[in-house]
Amino acid sequence: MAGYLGNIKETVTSIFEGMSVTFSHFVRRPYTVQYPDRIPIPIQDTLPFRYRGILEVDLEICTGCLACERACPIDCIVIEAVKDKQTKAMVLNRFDIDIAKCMYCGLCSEPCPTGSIHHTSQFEGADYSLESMLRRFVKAPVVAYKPKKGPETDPVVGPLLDRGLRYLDDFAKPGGASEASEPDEAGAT
Amino acid sequence: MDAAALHASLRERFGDAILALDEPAAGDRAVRVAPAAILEVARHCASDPALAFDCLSNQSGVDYPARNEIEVVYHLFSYATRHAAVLKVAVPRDNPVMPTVESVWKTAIWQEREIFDLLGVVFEGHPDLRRLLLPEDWVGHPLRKDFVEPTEYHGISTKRESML
Amino acid sequence: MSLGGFDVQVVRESGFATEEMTLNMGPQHPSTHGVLRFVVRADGEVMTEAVPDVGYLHRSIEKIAEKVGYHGFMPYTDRVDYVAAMPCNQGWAMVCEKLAGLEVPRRAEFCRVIATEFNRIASHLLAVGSMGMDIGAYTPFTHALREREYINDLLEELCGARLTFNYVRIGGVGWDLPPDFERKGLAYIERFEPLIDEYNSLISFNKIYKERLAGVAVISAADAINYNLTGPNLRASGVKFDVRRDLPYSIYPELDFDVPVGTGEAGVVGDCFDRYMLRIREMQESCKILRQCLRQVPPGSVLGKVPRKFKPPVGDAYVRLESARGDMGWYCVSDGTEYPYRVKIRTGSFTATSIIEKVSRGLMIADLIAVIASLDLVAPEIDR
Amino acid sequence: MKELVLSLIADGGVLAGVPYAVAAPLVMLGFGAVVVFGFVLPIAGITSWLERRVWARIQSRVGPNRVGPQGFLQWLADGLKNLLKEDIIPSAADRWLFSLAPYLVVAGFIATFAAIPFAAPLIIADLNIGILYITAVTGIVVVGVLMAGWASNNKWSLLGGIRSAAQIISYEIPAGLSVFPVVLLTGTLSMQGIIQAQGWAPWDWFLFHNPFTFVAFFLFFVAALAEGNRTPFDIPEAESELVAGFCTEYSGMRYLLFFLEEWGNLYVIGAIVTTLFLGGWQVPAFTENLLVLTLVQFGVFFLKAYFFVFLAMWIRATLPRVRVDQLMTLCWKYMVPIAIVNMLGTAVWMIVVSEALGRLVQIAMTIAGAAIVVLFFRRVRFHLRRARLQPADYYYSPII
Repeated sequence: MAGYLGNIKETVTSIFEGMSVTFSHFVRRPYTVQYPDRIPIPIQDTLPFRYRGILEVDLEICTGCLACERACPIDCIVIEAVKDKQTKAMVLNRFDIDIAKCMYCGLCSEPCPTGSIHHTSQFEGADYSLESMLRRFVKAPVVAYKPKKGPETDPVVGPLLDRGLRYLDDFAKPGGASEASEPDEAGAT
Repeated sequence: MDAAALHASLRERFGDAILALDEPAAGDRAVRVAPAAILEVARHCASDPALAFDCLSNQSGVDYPARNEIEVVYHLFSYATRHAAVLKVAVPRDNPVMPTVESVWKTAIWQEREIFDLLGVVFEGHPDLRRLLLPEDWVGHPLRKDFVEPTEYHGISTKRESML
Repeated sequence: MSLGGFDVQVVRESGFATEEMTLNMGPQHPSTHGVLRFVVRADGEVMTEAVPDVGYLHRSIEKIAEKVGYHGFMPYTDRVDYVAAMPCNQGWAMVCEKLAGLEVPRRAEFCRVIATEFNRIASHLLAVGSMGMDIGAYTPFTHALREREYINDLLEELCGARLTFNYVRIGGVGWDLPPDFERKGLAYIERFEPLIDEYNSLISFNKIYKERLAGVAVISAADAINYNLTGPNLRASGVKFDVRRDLPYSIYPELDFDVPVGTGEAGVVGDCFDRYMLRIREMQESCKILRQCLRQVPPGSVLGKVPRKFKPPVGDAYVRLESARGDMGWYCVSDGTEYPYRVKIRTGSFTATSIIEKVSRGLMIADLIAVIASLDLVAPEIDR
Repeated sequence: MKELVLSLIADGGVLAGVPYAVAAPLVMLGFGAVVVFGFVLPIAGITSWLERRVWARIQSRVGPNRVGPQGFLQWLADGLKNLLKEDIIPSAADRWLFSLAPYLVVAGFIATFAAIPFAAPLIIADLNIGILYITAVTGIVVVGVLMAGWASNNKWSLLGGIRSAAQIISYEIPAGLSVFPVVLLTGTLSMQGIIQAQGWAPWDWFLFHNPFTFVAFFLFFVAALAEGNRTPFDIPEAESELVAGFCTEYSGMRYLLFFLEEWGNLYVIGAIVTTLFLGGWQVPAFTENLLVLTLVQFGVFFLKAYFFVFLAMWIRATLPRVRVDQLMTLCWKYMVPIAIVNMLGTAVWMIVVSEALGRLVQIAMTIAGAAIVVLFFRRVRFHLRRARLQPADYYYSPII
């Protein structure tokens, strides 16, 4: 009998308690936001600096070293860089990223020497066709960027390089921030 | 318990059924056991109070086409004494048949089904040896090194045109 | 006569035979946590057996490992268990480090533990939230997910992703703690801990909820060990074993935390309620660990020197670590090249699924849902 | 109703000259149509919208707020959408039964409105067996649900249908038995009669009449929730177990009809509880104007009834679902014995307790009821404080 009444008592009190918790939520502000149109600032602007959104390439500072292509575990980056016989400069003929395949792991942007390939805070990538997911960054062959000895003076390249290096600084460096990343022993494959 | 000590004690009991101690350059040392003896060894490992391996932590298979062998690896653990050991059993690739340890550790039911599915090792005496992860009508065992992916499955192509 | 217990009794009079019904539960069923299928044979509401059929989420991750190399496999480990990706990351890094004999910088170990423990809370929140949902209470789920979002925000700040982190690197971690992370983390824990109590008063101690879970699908300690149940599922059966404490790795030996075990507070030791309650207790323990870690992160580098072409010596290694779903085993065979020769991931959900066939006999169909939720199955982790 | 008909056929009325035998059914049908289309259908729809909003607030969400002001027209949009959707009848289903089942369900639910009062003069038919009639016609719903479960030719549906049949039939008993204390006290089964036996003040309500009616109120409400397939007794459709239970195979308008029943039925529950225990439309006689008085009575009755609709939503957002065997245990081991004790207790009470003592008990119980409400809000305040909320976390307005 005690168990019988105890059950009734426990049922009533625990439901009473639960109902008081749910009622207390009537005076709390909802935590969700009304994406995408009823928000004070776009979500993209609220994302942290390290956010790994859709990849972007700043061709102006791409050195054509193919480090990203090699690092990609899923082979969604294809670069064609040839050495111009006369000028001895690398010429980029092709730099394609298949965003449909990309898994946003960030392994490509880590070895980049200039921060040219980097993740943006864009994430709204839905589209109607697979073809439109293919990002072709090189429209016409361009000469790859060659790092200068001194500080960058070009007004276009300078800010881009600054941003790129700042992006790189955020990654952990082997053995601490002071040491540069290891030279790649493999070279171009 | 140290792998060498375990090897010695097992050797003492089972004699030639216990093969050499496997000492790789890196990682864990393992006791090699002849396929036919594995059930007896497993029973002993589980029931012997000094060993008391009450848990089969992991069972996996590795294909070695160069040696023409498939190696089934048993990672044992004892909750009673908190020690671990590794047993390795090599079976020939063309006829990979060995006894099941399901009667000793029930977790082997699924682990062995997975190994059967992915590597094609047949565990004799297993109560329910069916494919686990792959469809029943799948041909081949994908984790074998010489496995070639079929070009289609039920008329569905397994290749996707790369856009790159 | 016990009027108190709601025990299941199936009384079959002779001559009253009913036809057995085969029910196909899943792969598209609202509460099979991903795509998991059960072939249920039921006599009315009472199941005679429930046979799990897995493999709908098999993505051959172990085979992929043989093709992508040691560094390149890290993002794939996120997909092994996307609810708790951080321990998977760490497991892969640990097995590689064991093969190559690498030392991890101390600060990196702190980063790993902080990230993993945050991820453990997030994963347990999802587990206890979906537990409520499967039992039929919808509010706890949104409350749990609300708190999980804050953890996702923190981890996003740490590594740039909310789910598939790819944070840990072989030999360290990919990013250092962002500025002000310690303060934000501590502030979150301050906020989160009272909400666990609120959550308990909302659902955990509810009489209906207790009755639904207490005494259902009792797993004895011997069975749990024999079927190699791990983590919370094992501890709920009364086995006081936690890889973090008993096979210590990383900086866990320096930290002070308890290992909660199932006490059978609502029914029998090892029932669904114990498994559920254990996750709540573990969240509290994780808060304790986090509070210690965040207060004493040492300075220094977070990534050791690891060659880009990582070639561990020939050999094989097996490491175990405590993931959110328990003891996770990583077995890696190296043949000295830059590609792993064989990788095997033994996950907590895999072994937990194998016991369902045994425990489900004689339960009701509604209990099967509770069992799935209480074992905290995550379908991709079963299939890999 | 009779006065209304008489006034209409009197000289100068709209139906002047029509014999009473013809006018009475006409007026009833007309009023019935107004009730169904002007009240029942919108109330079911609005309840669906409100339920989603209430849920959302409890769950820290916003809820539907895009169609119309605060999403108020969401129910119309959903209704239209479902009307336009393809009506799929599975090829293996029993066509006739499958098509018929939703109508049976809705018919059983709408028929209850014939005996539900809205105000002193507003009731379609003040049957002298009113409460008995309502208990009886809700039984038709079971037939519809069972039919839907069977005709779908789907195992999940069948399980849902069978569960529903077992559940509703079992809970008829505690529901019926908890009506008896009130019937004993009033000596009538008529809905208006029961209301007239109470007063406007809380201490005149049967809820606070004596401890037995107080318990009967909770028993009846719980049993009514179970009959209405509401959480914690929503096992026939148990989303996480049976996919969608008996309505798994339904789509479009037929699917919507089941939910029309579910949401509309909430109001029926509220109305019956209000009638039996909360004094119905009783208001102080503050005016002579019959129209104003009727409107106020209607408003009071509606608010009381709708409070229970809100309570059902709130319960649904709080409680988990019971298991089938626990449902039966709760019914047969707990509710039926207690209901029988209640009935006997009320009978004894009526004989033993003197009027003066009864009056004292009524007042004491009213105070106790108020104390429970106060205690409740103290717990709410406790939870708010424990959550360590910042000022920004508080938000009192329902408008988002």
